[in-house]
Amino acid sequence: MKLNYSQAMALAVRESLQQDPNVFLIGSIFAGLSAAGRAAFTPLVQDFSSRVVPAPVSELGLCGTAIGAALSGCRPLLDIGTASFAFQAWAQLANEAPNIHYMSGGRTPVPATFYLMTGIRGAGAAQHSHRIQAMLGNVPGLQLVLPATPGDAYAMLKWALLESSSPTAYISHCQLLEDEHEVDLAAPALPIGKARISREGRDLTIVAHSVMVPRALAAADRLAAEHGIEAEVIDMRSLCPLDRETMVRSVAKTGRALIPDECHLSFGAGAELAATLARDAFSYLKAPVHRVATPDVPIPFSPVLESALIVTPEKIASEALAMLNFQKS
Amino acid sequence: MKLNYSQAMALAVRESLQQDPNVFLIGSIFAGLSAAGRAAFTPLVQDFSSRVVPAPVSELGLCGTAIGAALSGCRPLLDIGTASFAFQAWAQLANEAPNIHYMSGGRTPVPATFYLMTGIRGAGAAQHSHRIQAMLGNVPGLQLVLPATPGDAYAMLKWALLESSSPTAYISHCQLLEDEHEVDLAAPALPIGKARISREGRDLTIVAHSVMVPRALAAADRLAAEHGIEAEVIDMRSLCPLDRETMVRSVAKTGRALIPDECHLSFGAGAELAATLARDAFSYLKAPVHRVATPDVPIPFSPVLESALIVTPEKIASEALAMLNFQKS
Amino acid sequence: MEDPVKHQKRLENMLRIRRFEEQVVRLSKAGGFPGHYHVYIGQEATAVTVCEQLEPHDMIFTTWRNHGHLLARGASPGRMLAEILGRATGLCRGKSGTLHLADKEIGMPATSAMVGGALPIATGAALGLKHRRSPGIVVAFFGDAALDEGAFYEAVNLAGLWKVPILYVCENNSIPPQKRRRGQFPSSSLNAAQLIDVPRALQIPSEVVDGADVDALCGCFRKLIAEVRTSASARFVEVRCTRWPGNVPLWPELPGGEWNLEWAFGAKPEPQDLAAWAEKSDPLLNYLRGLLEAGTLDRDIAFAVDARVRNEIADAVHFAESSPWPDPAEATRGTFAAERRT
Amino acid sequence: MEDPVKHQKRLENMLRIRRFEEQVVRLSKAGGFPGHYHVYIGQEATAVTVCEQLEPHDMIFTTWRNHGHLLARGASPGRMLAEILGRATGLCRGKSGTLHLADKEIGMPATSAMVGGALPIATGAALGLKHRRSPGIVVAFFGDAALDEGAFYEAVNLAGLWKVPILYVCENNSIPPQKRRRGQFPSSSLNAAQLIDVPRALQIPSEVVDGADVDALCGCFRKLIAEVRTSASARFVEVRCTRWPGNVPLWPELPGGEWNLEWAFGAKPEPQDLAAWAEKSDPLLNYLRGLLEAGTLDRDIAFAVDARVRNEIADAVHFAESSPWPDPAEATRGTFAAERRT
Ligand SMILES: Cc1ncc(C[n+]2csc(CCOP(=O)(O)OP(=O)(O)O)c2C)c(N)n1
Ligand SMILES: Cc1ncc(C[n+]2csc(CCOP(=O)(O)OP(=O)(O)O)c2C)c(N)n1
Ligand SMILES: [Mg+2]
Ligand SMILES: [Mg+2]
Repeated sequence: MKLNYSQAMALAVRESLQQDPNVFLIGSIFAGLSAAGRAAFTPLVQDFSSRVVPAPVSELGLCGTAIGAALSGCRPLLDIGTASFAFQAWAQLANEAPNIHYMSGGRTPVPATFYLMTGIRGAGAAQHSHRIQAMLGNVPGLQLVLPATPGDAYAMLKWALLESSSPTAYISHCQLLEDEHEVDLAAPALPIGKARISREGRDLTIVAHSVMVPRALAAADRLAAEHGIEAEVIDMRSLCPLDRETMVRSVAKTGRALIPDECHLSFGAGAELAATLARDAFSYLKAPVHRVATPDVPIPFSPVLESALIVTPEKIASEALAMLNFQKS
Repeated sequence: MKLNYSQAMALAVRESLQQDPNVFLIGSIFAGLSAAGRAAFTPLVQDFSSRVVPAPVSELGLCGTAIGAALSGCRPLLDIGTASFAFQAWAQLANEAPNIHYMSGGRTPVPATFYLMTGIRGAGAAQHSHRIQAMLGNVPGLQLVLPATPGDAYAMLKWALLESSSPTAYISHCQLLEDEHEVDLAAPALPIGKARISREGRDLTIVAHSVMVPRALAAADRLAAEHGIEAEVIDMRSLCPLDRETMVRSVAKTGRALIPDECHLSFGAGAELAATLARDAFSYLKAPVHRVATPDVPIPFSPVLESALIVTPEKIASEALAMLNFQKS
Repeated sequence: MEDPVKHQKRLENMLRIRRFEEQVVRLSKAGGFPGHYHVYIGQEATAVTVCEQLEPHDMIFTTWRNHGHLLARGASPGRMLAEILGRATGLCRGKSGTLHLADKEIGMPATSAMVGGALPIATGAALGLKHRRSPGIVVAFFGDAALDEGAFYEAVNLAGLWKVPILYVCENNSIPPQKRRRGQFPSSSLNAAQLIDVPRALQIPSEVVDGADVDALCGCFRKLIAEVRTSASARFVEVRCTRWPGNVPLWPELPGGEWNLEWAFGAKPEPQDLAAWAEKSDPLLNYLRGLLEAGTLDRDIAFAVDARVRNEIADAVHFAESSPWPDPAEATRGTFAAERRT
Repeated sequence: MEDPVKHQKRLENMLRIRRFEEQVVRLSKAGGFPGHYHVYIGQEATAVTVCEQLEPHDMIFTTWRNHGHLLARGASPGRMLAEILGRATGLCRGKSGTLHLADKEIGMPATSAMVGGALPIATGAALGLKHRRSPGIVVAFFGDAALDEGAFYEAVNLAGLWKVPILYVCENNSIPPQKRRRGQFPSSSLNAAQLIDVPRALQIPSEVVDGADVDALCGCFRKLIAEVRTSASARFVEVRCTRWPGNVPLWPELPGGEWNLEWAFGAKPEPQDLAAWAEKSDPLLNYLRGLLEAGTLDRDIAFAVDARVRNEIADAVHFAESSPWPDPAEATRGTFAAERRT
């Protein structure tokens, strides 16, 4: 079945609403300004209007209510919208939801899902372009899933809504919402917490997540076509749980790792991945672990300026080439 | 002159208030529950009561007002208090203050200082023990200073209040407030953005910041006394600007790097330091870069549980020993 | 309500909180547990009269000043104290401590120590109960400083918009502003003429009640909780308490030592501020004096109730102090809940 | 106020905004710039009548819907458009775009595109002006959805407590709730009976004014800004605007094409909703009709003013479109300001 990313999410929500009466939605925009997103979610929201709670522009309050609803036995899905708006809700997201189960001595589960649309969306400028996964990664107690494909968008959302008993930040990316793939809904899903080898290769490992996955695959195609270099591409899928083993095993094979990351470079998500490899794959590394990330500046509006900062397939490919030319001094 | 950390901060505030009429305070607790802190700040706040704006429990609003005051030509110092409360103010701290200068095309400076008391304080439990420097490190536009000594506490606060024209998160640590050192107020201060070699050594480099600095020094003493190992200890002092060169130069000499970090391990501040060394010091490394960090769990209340998580001098020393025994497989 | 048994029970419930809190102060001063903490002395009548009106499926949310709410709802004093001391037998295995005491079994699943933190959560719990068509309602207890926080405002607005069954109980124990000294936690720094003006602006029916007057509290909560139940919508109440002198310093004290039942029989406590408080503002003494005057209670029964409660609390202290420390390995367990099987 | 020159000037200022915004819509549809944006058509009278009362040292804060505020305050239309197109000559070197347009020289140092984001900042600017004993005051413009945010509540409370000179101008352009459709941005989802109930609860004197009535606006702002100046304290006003039909869809449209001066002389626009709006709710047409009726203005002058403004805006478009793109290296410059020398 061919599905785009937005359709896959909407289908997961629909099936979850059908399967469990305790699932309901707070807010109902989900896919922001994307036409595909609106097309996918509008009928869903119409069909289940009694299961949708209207949401004022009160991110902090809404995030707390999702937590509270989870405490009273429901499984709410809150649409926070653009990931930047999560900052308004940070006190609840980073200091309430993730602590409750632990603080209760393991008695109180919090099955709430927070929908976030992350990323440099194009003309979002400084305040609407945040990638918040590195920050949230430093919050123990919060699950962090970042599907890169329609298949994962579907399976991970169903898992969060129907199976997980812990708070989950479900992070989609503005630039993925229209991506269309063949999805086999019946196929057993790769477990949450397992990374996927999206492309096999022998020459270097590209450890990607979210929108970096299709860009890494494009870079890998180019490296193969133009330089005969076979890159292995890993889709991390979730940053918490974090599948360190799959990364390390791949680097044990290839000896080189490149980490494209849409976060700002310093203290971005890529830092954890690089630090992990630097330690656990030390003996296998033939070259230093490189990161290609968004520079440490706010995102500017002008398309000319914004595109200077984007981590593109070209930048990934050229960094890979530089790494392959590395000579230990 | 002997000063404890709290006295050093209070002195910096006093001199700044005296030197620049545009400096004023929003909130006036500063040192939380610490007796030394209160002793240092109480007289200051009495002497300058007309320069202190009383602060309700409105962290978000207060953070915004500090930004606004800076825009109208003042140099406010806002007491946010326990670093965990910064989550309430996150929307202003991470998405207003740091963007303004850049978004204005370089025209609008934001000379505001945000005082934060970070760290596992002892019995603060899950909600009052946050270390937020890794999260803030991923926010371009925010300066991040973390003095570890009374001397730096003094000099860095004066710099933020009198010289800097950009927003600064000034992060003290609960466990440092009573530390007393000899301080030479007249000595030229090490520039912001330069790391300090707090102890020279040849066998390995310990890259520390904030409360990890005295603990790393204690570990180094023990390593020297008990094992004849000479550790070099670096005090990073600020995470933004980040002095990557000093770290790399030290590791070029020692060949080994250990990063103690009070952040939770995953996506903590130590990840960036490790990732940097893994790349820029790759050729010098004789062993993988190790981190010793707080495990990825909320901070529990019970002293028995809390202390199981603390990054102590003992843990730092034993990790150093493990590293020195590393054999490339 | 003239049933003496009911009055004795209520007295006992209030006394249980008072005697418990005294032991908390004593244990802290004796080094029995580290860290900052908050006691509920002087506010007991609020928790007790609210909880009298609740049903098992109802939920409660509270703050750092939570001991009284848990006790009034029936939590085990021994397991609470064990938690406050950080022991393995604590309600939360030593992980919450005093600041986050919670007990899911009695409908108190999570306690936030952030000012205003629990208010959106409590509102969401009421939304969840409504979604599940549960007969339950929610009560949220919080301090006056919560009204400084945007979280309060957003939560109350959402409750109004969504029509969810919740009672907001603001326990205003603030030092009158003119008496506030620098360095104390600020509170009641709201520019409203009175706290209830804010929820009223959001069309939440709101009342003020005297926290030292047990009869008034009973009447108020009986009415409001019935309204919340039948209308399935929100109500707000400000309970005005005069801060107990032991709660004025940054760290709680026991001025005048343990509370003395003789104060209900004419004895005068010292120091002066305590005497003034005992004269007018202590809900427990007010209640006792009323019962004695009305002949609903006599001296012997009062002392017997107190003795029973003291024994119970002594047992709780013993249980807590003799409880084992948690296994340090417990520190790294329990961050995530086990997944559901679907 | 019967001075025809003043009226012409005001008309010109309003028309400048309208003609500017039409070009913004046109440029967006033509692919002249990427991304979402918001126009001020139908609200021009508010910005213009506020700015008439301001002095050079006053400060203004606004939102994503900022073009009208900048123009009314005297920003260069050419440099604004260049910014909206992302050019090097833009007010902010192409870094802000439409969402964050700011111009420090005219007292608009920073613009937040977060709902409620600017309100604490504006309040702090007023605090700063007070601290520096500046004669300046602050005006904060924002939409009705800001009242959903805790940031609004905290900011207004702080302004009240601290007594700082600020005028909060809420431009309520919401679609009436019954007309709101799913998928549109929610707004006016406040449970208050009217917006001003909230600032009033916080003891901020508050008023409502009709955003389509220029005389009422003039009177209101003259009075309120004088009050803010003399009392050095806060005021709140809700300006009720009827949303221009072009602002109803998620992306702005120009229903009926460019605004037509003939509509002031009896011609009827299409479609129907635009005609209804032009009849009653367009502040510009209302104002024109009034001036024409009173004889303060005649057809020739009106057309001359419009022609002048159109020329000015055409020049601005030309300037912007012929401006160079920024050097890509500019992207990584300007994050931090240079340190002061002390
Ligand atoms: C978000 C946040 N900011 C600050 C604090 C620190 N704090 C703890 S208690 C308190 C005062 C609370 O006063 P009130 O709400 O009146 O409750 P009370 O303790 O008087 O019962 C403050 C400011 C906190 N816990 N959370
Ligand atoms: C914190 C935050 N949440 C959500 C948004 C998305 N958003 C942009 S405009 C808008 C509606 C604003 O309505 P209103 O305040 O009435 O202003 P208007 O656009 O009608 O002038 C929303 C929700 C945002 N920009 N910031
Ligand atoms: Mg209080
Ligand atoms: Mg609006």
